[in-house]
Order: sequence, then C-alpha cells, then structure tokens
Amino acid sequence: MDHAAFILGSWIGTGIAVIAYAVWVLRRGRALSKHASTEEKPWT
Amino acid sequence: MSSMKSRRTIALAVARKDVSIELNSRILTNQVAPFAAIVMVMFAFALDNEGILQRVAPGLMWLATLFSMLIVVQRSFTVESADGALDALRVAGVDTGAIFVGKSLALMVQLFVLEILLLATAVVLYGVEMTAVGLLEAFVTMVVATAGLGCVGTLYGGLAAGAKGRETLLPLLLLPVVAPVLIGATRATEAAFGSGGTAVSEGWPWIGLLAVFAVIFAVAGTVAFGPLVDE
Amino acid sequence: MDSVIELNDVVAVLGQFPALAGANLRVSRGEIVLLQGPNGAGKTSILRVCAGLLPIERGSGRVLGIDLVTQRDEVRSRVGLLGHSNGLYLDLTVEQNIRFWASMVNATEEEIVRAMSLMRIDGRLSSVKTARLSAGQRRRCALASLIVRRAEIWLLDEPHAGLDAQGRDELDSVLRHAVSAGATIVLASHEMERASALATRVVTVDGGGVQ
Amino acid sequence: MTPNSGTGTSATRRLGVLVIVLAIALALFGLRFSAEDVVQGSTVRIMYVHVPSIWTAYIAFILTAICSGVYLSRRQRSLAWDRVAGASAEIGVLFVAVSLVTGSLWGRLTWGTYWVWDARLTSTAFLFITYVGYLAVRRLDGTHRQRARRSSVMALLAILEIPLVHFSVNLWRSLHQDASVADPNAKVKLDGLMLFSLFLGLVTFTLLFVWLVLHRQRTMLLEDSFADRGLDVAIAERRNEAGAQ
Repeated sequence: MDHAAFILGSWIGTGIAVIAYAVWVLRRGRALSKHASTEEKPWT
Repeated sequence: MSSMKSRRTIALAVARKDVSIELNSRILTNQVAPFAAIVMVMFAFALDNEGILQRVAPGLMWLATLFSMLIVVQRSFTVESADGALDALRVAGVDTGAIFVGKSLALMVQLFVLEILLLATAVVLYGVEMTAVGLLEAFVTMVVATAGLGCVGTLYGGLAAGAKGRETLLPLLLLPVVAPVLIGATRATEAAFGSGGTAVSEGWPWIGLLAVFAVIFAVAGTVAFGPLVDE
Repeated sequence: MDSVIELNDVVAVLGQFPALAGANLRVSRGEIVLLQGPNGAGKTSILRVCAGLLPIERGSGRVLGIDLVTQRDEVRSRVGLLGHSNGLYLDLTVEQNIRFWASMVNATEEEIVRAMSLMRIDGRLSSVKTARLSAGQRRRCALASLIVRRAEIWLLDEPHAGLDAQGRDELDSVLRHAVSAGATIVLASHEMERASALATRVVTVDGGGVQ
Repeated sequence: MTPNSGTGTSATRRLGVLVIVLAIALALFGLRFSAEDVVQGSTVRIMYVHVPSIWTAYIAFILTAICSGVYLSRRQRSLAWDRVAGASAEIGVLFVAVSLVTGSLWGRLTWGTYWVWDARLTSTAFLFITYVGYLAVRRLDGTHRQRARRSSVMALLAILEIPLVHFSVNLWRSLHQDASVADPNAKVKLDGLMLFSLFLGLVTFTLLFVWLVLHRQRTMLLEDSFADRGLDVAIAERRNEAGAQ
C-alpha cells in the first residue's frame, strides 16, 4: 500500500539518520581516544 | 593618553568616512546600481508578462535590494580590511558599538539611494502607478526597512569580513535573518502600489513590524558587534 | 623598576602555528627598544601581543600595568601600533585619512597640521588618494595618524621600510621627540645600523622567543 | 565493548541500552498497537517520529542558547559550555532535518503535497538554515576561544531572530488562508493508546538526545585537546628554530 511505504519510509529514514550519526560519533570518539591519555578523558 | 570622544561623535565620523569613501570611489553608482537595475530587467525576461510584473513588482524590488545589499555589505568591510584599518581602529581602542552605529548609518544611506533607484525602475519598467498617499507609504517603508537592513547587514558583515572562506558565509547568515524585512517591506510596498487591489491602509501594520525589527537589531548589533569582529 | 611592558612566557597562536613560543620581555618607560632577528622570528607577533591585538594563549603579560589576558580592550586605547599594513583607507585622500583618525581622539587642528607637516604629507600630497601613493608616502601617512593619536607606547613594525634617507632622518627625530615627550618605543627593524643608533637597547628575537 | 574504550562510560552504556529498548517499544506501539486515527487513518503513525524529532530539536536549540549564555556570562569562561552548545546544535540540526523530511512525507499523504507554505513549515525551514549557519560559524578558523565567543554570540542572536521570523511568517500566512489544501493544523483526536505512544516517542527521543550530546561533547573535547597537543609539539619545534640558525 502506498501509505505503508510513506509511513515505513519515514520511520526507517529517521532510524538510519540517527544511527548513522550515532555510529559516526562513536567511531570518531573511539579513534581519538585510542591516542588520548587518561587526563584527556575526564569521564573515565 | 588619548581621550576618546563620545560614542555619537565617533559614530558620525565613521559614517562620514564611509560615505566619503563611496563618494571618492563611486562603486555604488558605477557598479552596484547598474547591477540592481539589470536584475530588475532580468526579472522581466523571466516572468515575461506585464500583468504579473505589475502584481509582483514590490517583491522583485525588495529581492533586488537584498541581492545588491550583499555586495554593498561586502564592499563596506573590504575597505576596512584592505589595509588593516579595522585592526587599527581596534588597536586604537575605538568603541566597537560606535563603529557599528557609524557603519550601519553609512550602509543605510547607500541602501536608501539604491532603493530610490529601484523604485523608479519599478515605476518605469513595470508600469506601477501610485497615489500620493501610496508614495508617502512607499517612502516610509523604505526608510524603516533600510534602518533594519543597515543594522543586520553591518552586524553579519563584520563577522564575515576578513579571513578566508568567510565571504561565502555572508549570504547564508544574512538572508534567513532578513526574511521578516522581505515579507514586511514587500507587503507594505504592495499596499503602497495597490498591487492586487490592496488598500494603502493595509500597509501600515507591516511598517510596524519593520520598525520592531530595526529596533531589535540596532540594540543587538551595538552589543554583539564587538565580540563578533574581535579576534 | 618602572616596567611599562612585561611579557612572561607568552605563547600566542596564529591559526595552529605558535608565532610566540614562550616570549619574555621587559621594557621600562622612556626606552627605545629594538627587536632584531630573522624573518619569521616572532618580532611582529610580540608587537601585536603588546598592542592587545593578538590574544595570549598561555603565559601572562601586562602593559602599563594593565593585564593583557583579561583587559585587552583597555590596553588598546593607550598604545599605537604601526604594523605591516598602514591602517589607511585607500579610497580616502591623505588629509581625509588623517582627519578621520584625528576625529577618533580629541586632536586639535594645530596637531593635525603639525603632524602632516612633520611627515611632509601636507601641500600637494594631502589631496591625493592614498591608493595612489608610494609605499614610503603611505608609511609617512600612517606615522602622521599615529602622532595624531598621541599613544603612550609606540609599537613600530619596520617603520623605516620604504622611506628615503631624508624620511628616515625625520622619522628618527620624530621618535626621539616622542620619547622626550614621555612615550616609550618598541620597534622591529632590519635597518640594524640606523635602528641601533636610535635604540637605547637591542633585543634579539628568534624561534618565537626572546634570546 | 571493552571498558574505558571510546567516549562511553557505564552510565552512557546503560542509557544507550535503555534507549534501544524504548525505541523498540516505540516501534511496536506506534506501528502496531496504537489505533488508526478517525480522520487521518494510518498516516497518523508518522506522528510518532515526526513530533518527537521536532520536540528534540527545540530542546537542543534551547540548550545551545542556555550554554552559550552561561559561557559568555561566566567570568572564568569554560570551553565545556561551548562544546555542549555546539554538540547540542549539531544534533538539533539533525533532528530538524528529520522532522522536515518526515513532515513532508506526512504532508504528501494528508494534503496531497510535499510542501505547503504553511507558517509552521516555513519557519521550521528557516530554523534549519539558521543553525546550519551557526555550525558554519563554528568551523571558521581561529583558536578555541575565538570559536567559542563567536558562536555563543551567534546562538544568542539566533534566539532573537527565530521568534521574529516565526512571527512575521505567521503574519504573512494569516492573510493568505488557502482553501485548496486541507488545513495543515487539523487536530488529530488522540485516544489513550495513541497519546501513550506519542509520550513514549517524546521520552525515547529526549533520552536519545541526552545520550548523543554526552558522546558528541566528549568527542569534541578530544578534538580540542588533540589540537592543543599539536600546539605543544609545535611550540617545542618553534623553540628549536632558534638554535638551528
């Protein structure tokens, strides 16, 4: 059904956008913190 | 110790300086005004219908003003950064609020001249007809809208001046902010022109909106200009 | 000791480049200090830090007893900086430029006339657009605007550059006169011979620090 | 996941798991359990992602403004405020984009068109562009402090600008009530389960936002301190220049 495509499209689109952003942030954080000392990571 | 003069004197001196620069270099009359006029002609090509042109003349006039304004604002800060004059002003401890007011005033004068020209172009090319009250309203609209545009243009122009990659930033920052001016000034001018059967009296509330805009950004600019241009 | 300039381990950054990497400097009132060193050593940056134009990233500094980190704005009105650029409006005439600067402070008509004649930019030159001037003439114009501003500390970056022999002599006498009137001068120059004759002290700058 | 890797802590990991569980529950309630709307039919299901995303965007921009204000008002200016402001704005832009896209899909179903010049849509588009501009200002070159000062002022200016744009767009639209499309503000009548699903959506997205800000803000801290560390090396090199001459 046409409606179903739009509804699922908006849910999946939202999910992909959020997950892609979250993955990008996590990976970047992982890559950077590999070279960081403990003092540079005050949350640990 | 060099004692600073009052804000007002400095602002007027800065404004006079910017106007003198324009009178000496004639960039506005020789380059920006012809550009604005050609934009009005291009709109006529694109729309290709006298009835429509007459109807949308106010919107086109203000769009042409905004596009030309981008050029005038950039020019206004190119003269400051060409030989480090803005740096020199800052080193001299000149009050940035006063610089803001002065540059805004000069920008307003230049924009106003441009708008008079665009209004004349609209009358001649698009066949706009106005009553005496309509002309007065158009005039008031131009004054109040220009006050707002001058303040916003100077504020964001100062941020976008100088270092590389900033010139392209100006339209992105400036155009969303001036949306209320485009809306308000276009509606008020429509009333003044009587486009689409609007009565002259319908324009005044929009002029009120323009006035609110001008006041808000005049105050905000005086405060925020310093931190934005400072390195 | 009456220090008017005091820099302690100052680090200053241009983009990501440390133009100053721990500079120390002390200047007393009435001195004429010459900064000398190779190109890119950090002479210009020291002057710009003292003028309150370049922020201090690390370390501390005081000019005329005012903190450079927290009160940069107050420093600015009391120093005059002549940098590589002259701070002129190229589309204005010489006289319009000087008068504009004069209108920023309470400069009298007499001061304007004196500054312009001292720098030999009165007469025919005064009504010429600064864009059409030679480098030396622009320099003189910038110095005149500095005189009009009556700064307590003069920070001069290559003030002799572009000046002819006569212009240099005149500049030197202007500087000496300024010092006798209570100013303090820090200048960076390549003109070792001339500048060290003028200077009361020579300081070597290299690698973003003072040696 | 090994402990102390990346920008996570046990708290954020627990929060992350909670968000995932809530998201699954939201999908079940929104797409399966909740009823269809009397007027809008199944299209109302888009609401459960659309409304929470614009809600989150508003929270994000409010947080950006608050942090910018705090940054500027403190005597001892801490870059941490600026980083939270930046992280929040970035996530806000993401969610405005999401709500614009889902909104236009919803609009295509209910009004038959992707875009109408409705006041709310138009001013949301302006909101989006304004914060794209804010992020561009953050990327201008300069030191961290310059970035922080400029962008904080920009964030506060945006707070002035947005109501003004919103108000004028509203005024503009109020004169042009177009009868050809369905009223974009038609009220959806929500029953208990639908209301619950919507509420679940708001909670899920808000917690998701908190999780994202925590991580993003820490990555920004790492980015900043790496730039500073580069500075230490550069300072050492710069000092050696003197000896090499």
